[in-house]
Amino acid sequence: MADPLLTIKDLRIEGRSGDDWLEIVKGVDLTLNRGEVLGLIGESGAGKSTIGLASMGFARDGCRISGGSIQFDGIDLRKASEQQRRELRGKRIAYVAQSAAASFNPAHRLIEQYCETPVVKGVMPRDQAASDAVELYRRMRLPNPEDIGFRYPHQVSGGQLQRAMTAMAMACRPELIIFDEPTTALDVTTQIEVLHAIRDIVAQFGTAAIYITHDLAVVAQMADRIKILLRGEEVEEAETRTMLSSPREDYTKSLWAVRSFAKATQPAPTGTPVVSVRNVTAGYGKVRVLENVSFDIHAGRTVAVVGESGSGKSTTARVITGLLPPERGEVLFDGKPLPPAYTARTRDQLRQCQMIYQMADTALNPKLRLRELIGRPAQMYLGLRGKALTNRIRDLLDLIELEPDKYIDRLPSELSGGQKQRIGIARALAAEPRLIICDEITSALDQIVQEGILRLLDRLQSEMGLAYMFITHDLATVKAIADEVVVMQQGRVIEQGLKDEMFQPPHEPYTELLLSSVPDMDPDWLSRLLEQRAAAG
Amino acid sequence: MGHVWKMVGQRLALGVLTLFIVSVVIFGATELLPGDLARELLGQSATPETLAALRAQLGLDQPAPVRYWNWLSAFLQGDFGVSMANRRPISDLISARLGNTIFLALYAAALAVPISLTLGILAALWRNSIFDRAANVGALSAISFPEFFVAYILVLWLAQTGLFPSMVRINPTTEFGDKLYMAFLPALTLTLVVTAHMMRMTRAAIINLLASPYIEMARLKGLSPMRIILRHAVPNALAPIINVVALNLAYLITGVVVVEVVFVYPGLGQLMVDAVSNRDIAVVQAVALIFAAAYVLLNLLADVLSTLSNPRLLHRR
Amino acid sequence: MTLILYFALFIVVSIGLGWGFRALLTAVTSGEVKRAFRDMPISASFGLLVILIYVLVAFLAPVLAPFPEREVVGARYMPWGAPHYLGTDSLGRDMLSRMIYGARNTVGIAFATTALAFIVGSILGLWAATVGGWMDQGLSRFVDALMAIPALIFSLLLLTIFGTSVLTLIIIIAMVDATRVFRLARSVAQGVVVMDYIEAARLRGETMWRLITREILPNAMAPLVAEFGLRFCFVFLAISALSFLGLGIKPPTADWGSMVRESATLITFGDVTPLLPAGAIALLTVAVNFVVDWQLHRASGLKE
Amino acid sequence: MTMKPHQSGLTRRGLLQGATAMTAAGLILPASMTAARAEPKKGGILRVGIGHGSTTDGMDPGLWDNLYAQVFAAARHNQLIEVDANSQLTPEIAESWESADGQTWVFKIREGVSFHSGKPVTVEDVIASLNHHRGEATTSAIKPLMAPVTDIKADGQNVVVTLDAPNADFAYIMSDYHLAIMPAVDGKIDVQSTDGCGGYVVDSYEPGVQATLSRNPNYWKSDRAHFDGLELLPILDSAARLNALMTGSVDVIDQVDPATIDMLAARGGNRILSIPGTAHYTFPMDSRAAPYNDNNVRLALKYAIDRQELVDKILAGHGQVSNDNPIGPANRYFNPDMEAKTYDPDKAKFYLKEAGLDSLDVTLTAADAAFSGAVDAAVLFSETARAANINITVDRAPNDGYWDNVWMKQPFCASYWGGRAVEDHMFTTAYATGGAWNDTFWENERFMELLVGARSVVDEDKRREMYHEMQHLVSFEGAAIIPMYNNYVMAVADAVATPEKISTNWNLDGFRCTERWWFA
Repeated sequence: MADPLLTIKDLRIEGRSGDDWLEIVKGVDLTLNRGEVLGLIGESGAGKSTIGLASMGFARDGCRISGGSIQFDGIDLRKASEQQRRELRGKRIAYVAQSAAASFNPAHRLIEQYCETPVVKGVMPRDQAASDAVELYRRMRLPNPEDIGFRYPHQVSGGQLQRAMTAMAMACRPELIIFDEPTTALDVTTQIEVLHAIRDIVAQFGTAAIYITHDLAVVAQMADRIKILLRGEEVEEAETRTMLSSPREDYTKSLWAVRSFAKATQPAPTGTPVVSVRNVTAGYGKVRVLENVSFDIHAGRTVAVVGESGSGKSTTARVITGLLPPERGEVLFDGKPLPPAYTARTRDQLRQCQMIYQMADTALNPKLRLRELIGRPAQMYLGLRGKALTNRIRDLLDLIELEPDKYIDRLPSELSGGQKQRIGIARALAAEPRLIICDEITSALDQIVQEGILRLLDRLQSEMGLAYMFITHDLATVKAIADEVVVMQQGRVIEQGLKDEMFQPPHEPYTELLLSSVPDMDPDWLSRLLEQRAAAG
Repeated sequence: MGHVWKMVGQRLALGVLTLFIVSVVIFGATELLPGDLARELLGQSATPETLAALRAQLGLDQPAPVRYWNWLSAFLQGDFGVSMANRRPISDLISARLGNTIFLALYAAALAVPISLTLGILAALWRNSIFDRAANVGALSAISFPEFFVAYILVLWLAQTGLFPSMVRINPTTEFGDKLYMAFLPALTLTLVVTAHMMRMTRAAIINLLASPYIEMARLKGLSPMRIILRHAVPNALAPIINVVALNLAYLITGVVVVEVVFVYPGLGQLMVDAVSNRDIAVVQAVALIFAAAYVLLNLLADVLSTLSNPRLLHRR
Repeated sequence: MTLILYFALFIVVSIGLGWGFRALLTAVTSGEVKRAFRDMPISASFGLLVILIYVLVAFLAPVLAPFPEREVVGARYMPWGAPHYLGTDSLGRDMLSRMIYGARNTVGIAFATTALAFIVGSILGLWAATVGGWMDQGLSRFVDALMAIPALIFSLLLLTIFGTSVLTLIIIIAMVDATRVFRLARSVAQGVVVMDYIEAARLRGETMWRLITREILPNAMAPLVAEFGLRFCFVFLAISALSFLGLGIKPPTADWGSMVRESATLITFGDVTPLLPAGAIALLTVAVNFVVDWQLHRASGLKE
Repeated sequence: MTMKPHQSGLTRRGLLQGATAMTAAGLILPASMTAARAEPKKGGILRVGIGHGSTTDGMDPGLWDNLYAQVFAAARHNQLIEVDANSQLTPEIAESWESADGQTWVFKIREGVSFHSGKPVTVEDVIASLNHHRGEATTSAIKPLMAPVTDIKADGQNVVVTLDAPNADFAYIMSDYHLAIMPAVDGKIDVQSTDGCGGYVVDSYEPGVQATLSRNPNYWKSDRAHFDGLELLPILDSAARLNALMTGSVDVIDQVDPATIDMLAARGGNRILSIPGTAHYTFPMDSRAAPYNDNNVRLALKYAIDRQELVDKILAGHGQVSNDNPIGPANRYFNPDMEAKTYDPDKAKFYLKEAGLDSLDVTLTAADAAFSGAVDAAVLFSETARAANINITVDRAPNDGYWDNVWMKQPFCASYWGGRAVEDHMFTTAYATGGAWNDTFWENERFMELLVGARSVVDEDKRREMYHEMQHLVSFEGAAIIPMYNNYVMAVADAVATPEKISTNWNLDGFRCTERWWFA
């Protein structure tokens, strides 16, 4: 084989934290041959995106490449001038960002943005670039390839944008593309199409790629080799199949084991449900969002509400909490109807039902310390003051496995993502509720952290007999924690029942689609699925 | 485009409401002013008989709501009325001055907008450079002096040396070139006053966007910094820039009394102040409504332009 | 030529003072504060120093001023020199003492006005954003209408109606200015009230007052503080503009705006007397703006 | 901006007989012309920057109330009678006048005078112009002056005016600037018209902006109105007025800021005209209200003011100290022998003690609308008074509405009088019991006795004696503090030539700078 396309040796990158520079990439080596796809895997903070950008000779603001060498096709990117590096970018090395919706400039049409690089770099004139774009859009299986380029980014769906961005990256036929978590922000069903398109186009042009993700199952479909990173250091690197079948390091093994947690199956519930949603129809103004939704949640049980974005999961939660009074139908609590608007509910009714939000960052007032964040519900609902209050706060911190002495006077900004989500749990617990609504609370977290949170919730449920309503789009999470499942689509409940029943065929077609779209840790899963679907459709 | 027209329609309706509130507020305020027009016209020589006669002649003897209603109904029929003080049609009084005011505002804007946008864009491009800091400090200093003081300094430097006239004598027949020459000092004064605000806003609006993923994308596409700013940042920063320009344009139309006084410029601000001190309520109302209308329309224009500049709002899905 | 020389000298001295003051601040502080000061640009340091000096002068005016505020101590327009280091004004009062007392009056009144405008404007703005609905709409439309009336002319009208005592001056300018604060506070709060933690607090059953003071206000504080600085400058300039039009602070109270106005005609003859109070106004507004700039920069969290 | 109206000031000479005055004028005029620096030359456009004038200025002669309106009116109109630079009555549209009994006055209207429109000036025009200011419905400011007129009728080329009682001073009134002669249609004048029979024809007028006029080619006075044209500009800001003169944008400005007079003079290219007149600044006290109802308190205040300092600082020396005397040194019966009241805190304290007081707290309301520098003057007053245990709080009122809300409403305030050339006029207007503008509400029997008596006394010495005593009464028992007489201070470009004698009666040469001055 010829010389490798990209050779990175002992790469060190520092990031500024206040006045100090901290090393965030600590001596990583990387070699990539032409036409090869390398998967970079790690939790957030592992430095995978930073390495990806560094292979373009680029460091984000607040970061600097402090050591090592980056050789791209014989050019030392660290020694090259900014002018030279700029010349390479876009033309010979391209980049596909995590969120295409945010990375396309909202002010210009897709095709304008496609043509920009080839025209500015002098690769081809605009006319040619435009017809080339249509061709690539077609190959990426975008609908209406002739017209879609004339749309603005906001007029195109996320999955299509991600494909359009891949097409844009291909515009100059680069030798190397960096894919930085291109499907993380997408629904599972959309993810399939994008993965399919990316895999095909990379193969067609023989482009080398670095594929960055935290999702093992995804990388298994895409990469020839996988490199695992932890806190800026390499854990191990191997061929994909080798890595999946026989990981060497403990850390790798623990990653593989994340998906093993599953709640024990419980028998069907009896008695009066804690919350009973009865024939609820609701909407915003004239837009109907929920149509005749009914389900029950019993004490000590978890009901997972599953569906894609826009299916009405969160709206259901808003109806239960009283933020959105329903047009028709009602919500019963312990068999008694709740006032539709939260403003009309008594303080005790408010206390009984607590909520944990998806984004802990926006759910915790950034200006308040944990003492007040957690203590406030206890103070309000239970009338605790002074010493008693402090003790209660400390107990709650113990409960969520944070050392009280260390954390009680911190601000949310001084916590990690998982810790913030634990504070959200503690705040809900402080009210001593009967029901906790968890709205996508793990979707922003890494898998290992996710598992910790799920185990915590499970433990609390068995200790306190709490009822959970668990909103999620991640079926793995459903498998892990749910007792019962409610599947929603376009504001309607299309299927509901016990978890075990739900995961057994036969399914409603939509449930089937959802279930089959969840990637498996099998390198052949995608190919097989596509074959099956082709055969079926 | 349909929803843009709908927005324009809604905003115009709101604007009419705003104007109505303004007219009530101004009328109420003028009612509270001590003394009335008759008193002002007769001054010290007022006797009860002459006052009563003049009040009857001017219609000031009617109760306030009746006068407001009379004024409003005439106004709605397009009749601004006549100045109570000198019996001239208010439309005549205002039209020439409105032209002057708009001329000065546009003149100052024509100087200030290109300067401040250029400076703002360059400051964003070379952020934290000496240029950026000097432009910032210079702009801050310019807005830190009282307007009349800036005006006097300019007169000292540029008028007493004979370069430009210290007072503006223009009328409808003045040649355009002469107008530009005569009104240079007031326009320059106003330019100094408004440039800082627009420049800083332009810079801030652009810099705000520099952390966006699409700017990083542009950098990763290997584009030059200038192209990134002009092609990728500016189009998205247009809404706040347009808004600050509109705000300053509104200021240039409505807030320049002091400059008008210093340069003896026959604009609407001076007319309004005169009318207030003479209790010429019809004129006060008319000018206040013109000011309010200018404010409303400029804000509306800014919103429409922002919408047009933003594909998300212009082209709905 | 000499003017440019003096200007350059002034810049150099300012930079030196700013640098020295920053060094002093970093020397006497520690921890987080020290770090904040160390990262402070020289312009902000200079601004802080100037503000500090003004505040000191304002508080210590009776101690610092060599002559009483309003006493006639000599002939009119005496030249600079001992004992009247800045000469005398048109009535023969000591210019230096008037400048010193002017700091107290002008800064004090501007500060009181801005503070009042902020209290009224931000409470109403936060409240409107929090309650929403027709009350918010009604209040906002009314404020919009008031904002459509040019501020200077509106103040002029109101001052003519209610007279020009210091109290009415403060109240009127504060009310006119409060409309601008209202708009800002409302729009900032609208960004905050959509946050999940506000929803959580509402669902918890918090009262409106606590919602505003504990949950919203702390998160709306940064832009409001920055705006406070800018508003302070505008109020300052508005008062001097009103003084120029003859409706500002009443004599014989020493106030810089009126002092500029009284001696403004002298500038025509290149006399520096009006430069002193005008310079004092400008220096303070520049200083405040520098500090605001720094704070805004810090709040925006931009690393560059 | 309201100005207090003034009545015209005239000397008593030649009151009953216009012919005498005419002779006198005939004698004096050539003398004054020879005294001038040069023979007047024709030509040039005179640009006058005036510190008054606003957009809302009206055209109705009954409502002319500021210097701009007055100068503009004088440029385009004539009255029946003119007051010349020596304060003598001079025939204008009235060729001559006479009255046998002081009750019936006959004015002979000059023939061959025409309006700008070409229409000859007729007796009917004169009658309509006078009638505009009298009657029930008139809104004219001089309605009270015209009130005694019971009838005006034509008699050939004469206008016969009948009064309800004899008044030897009636001819003065006909020189009032309000009484412009304007063309009549159906017995009424058109108040919106700018047509007159004066020296200049109005080309354009934009209120508050400018008026342009060109010389009336048919002007009946051949030795007047020398300029080809006029531009009258209201420039309210005093710095702007100065700049306009210094940058050559205007040729004449009025009301030069006292602070800048010396510097302006030193700068060259222009000269200052400082004309002592009868105008004076006053601080009237309400003599009915405590504590001002005690003459000792009034005297204490009068001795607590430093008049010379006020002249030096407020007028920059362009004026004279007044001894609380509304009659100026220019007046014929001026009393120069009164004991001068100099600043004397001890004397003030003495009078306070006489009033049974140790100290005094009063509020003095002032605004620059009263007179330029009134607030500063009040501040200075308060400073000097402190040494006499008198604490004066200065309350600055808004300029707007000052004459409505402060003057004759607040017990102690600032005011000014344009002065009257005729002593009787001055006293009757502002000091007579029950007078409409008696701003001190002062009532003094002896004073009234002298005032009424003097009107019919013919003997000069006797009259002088009576007027001297009246002045003494006003000065030492009256309730007005009159610290100074102010000059009219104007500045003109060097190119502008003025006659040797400039009228002390009104600003800008009796409003007639446009008619009397020329370009050298």
